[in-house]
Amino acid sequence: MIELTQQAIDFSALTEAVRDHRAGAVVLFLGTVREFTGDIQTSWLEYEAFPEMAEAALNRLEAECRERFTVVGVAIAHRYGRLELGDVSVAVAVSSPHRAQAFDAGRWVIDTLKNTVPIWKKEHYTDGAAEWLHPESAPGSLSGNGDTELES
Amino acid sequence: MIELTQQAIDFSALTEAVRDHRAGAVVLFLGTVREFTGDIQTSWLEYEAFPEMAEAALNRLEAECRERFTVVGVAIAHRYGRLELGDVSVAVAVSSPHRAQAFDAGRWVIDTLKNTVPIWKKEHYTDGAAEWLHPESAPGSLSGNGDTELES
Amino acid sequence: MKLSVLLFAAAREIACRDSIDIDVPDSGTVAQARMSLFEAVPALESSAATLLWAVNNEFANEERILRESDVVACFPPVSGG
Amino acid sequence: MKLSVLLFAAAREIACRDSIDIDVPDSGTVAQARMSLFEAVPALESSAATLLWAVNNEFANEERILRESDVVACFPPVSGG
Repeated sequence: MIELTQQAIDFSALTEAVRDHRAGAVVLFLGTVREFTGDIQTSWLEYEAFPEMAEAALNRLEAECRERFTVVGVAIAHRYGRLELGDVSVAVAVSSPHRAQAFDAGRWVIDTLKNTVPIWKKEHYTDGAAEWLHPESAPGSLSGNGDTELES
Repeated sequence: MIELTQQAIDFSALTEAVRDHRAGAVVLFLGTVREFTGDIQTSWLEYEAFPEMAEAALNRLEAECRERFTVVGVAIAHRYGRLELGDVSVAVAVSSPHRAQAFDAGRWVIDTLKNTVPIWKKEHYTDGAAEWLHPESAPGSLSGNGDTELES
Repeated sequence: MKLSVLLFAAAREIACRDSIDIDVPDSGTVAQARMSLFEAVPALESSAATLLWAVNNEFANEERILRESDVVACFPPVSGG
Repeated sequence: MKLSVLLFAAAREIACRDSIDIDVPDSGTVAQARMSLFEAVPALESSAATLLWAVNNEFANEERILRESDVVACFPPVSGG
């Protein structure tokens, strides 16, 4: 199950969606808007999406997760638009018979999502400045001076 | 925050309890009652606790997690008594500025909990048999023939 | 043939528009679309090394041959999550 | 001195009770409490190698010296989670 939305993500419903009598373990990951990165204070975030391709990429991600790991349920939700401090930007829920696979699958999904799903994050700082963040694995993108420490 | 309870675990409240503007990542782990282990069908589970020591052990676990990992919030809940298929037996929620620490801390807490908190699980099978499960790291305990595959 | 290229994030902001029409030879490649894009928006050329391309919702490399019905997009490295 | 030993899980079921009173010499150790326990409940002796001991809510080894006010417990390896 995948969801690309401009509304708040209901992580409880996402978790319930993967619970199953065949599973002994559920792992939920939430990415949330962090206020401070070192001394830099974020005021709010803007996520831009290429919706059609992002939905296709999220569906591919779910399918590949099911191929790579022994999972029962997989649910991925990503929000876009304006997000405030503390808001959930992304949620990944997986269930598996055993916990090692649940942790490994959850981590693989969020790591791969950050490299493959066409969504971009723009930080708006309290000093009025704004910048598109650099992704973790591709230093030197179009603007700003982010580095891997900026990522959650 | 730790909780040892005979009631259903409210994993949404546990997750909310660790969300924080200083955190960019939240990881929630749920252990749930699985129906099948190979061909063996579980009917229900009974968790027995040594409550005073279990609460002390859970508090130590939270404190040690805070020492070992860069975490903002840590919440651990364990249920005991009779549990039905699909019920949540244990929930661990951690938040951290970065996701690698959140995943590592969550996994460390559940792994360590299973080895150090005085709680015992008795499986009741659909054929009427019942047995105390062996822990993962101490083969050869008092009864039954469980092995590591029985664990989630 | 005429193609419309969708632009996102910093690429969209630099070009001041969310899509741009370009000319590409029939059976032209992504590499040729890129040259046409940079002619139309020279400010994007300094980011050439990091810009990514997608055709019909999948990432595409420079050799990918384009058709008039393709949905083509150009954007910086993704940074969601 | 008299000590009460709390029993849990399979140890409790084998002994058919959730605590048992035993005699231990003054300043006796967990090892001596264990001998007294096995005298009182011989059926537990076959599990001696895996039984764990706790004193005042912490795991204790065989050399741990016991006091009359200690809360002593004996149980199989834990299996929660």
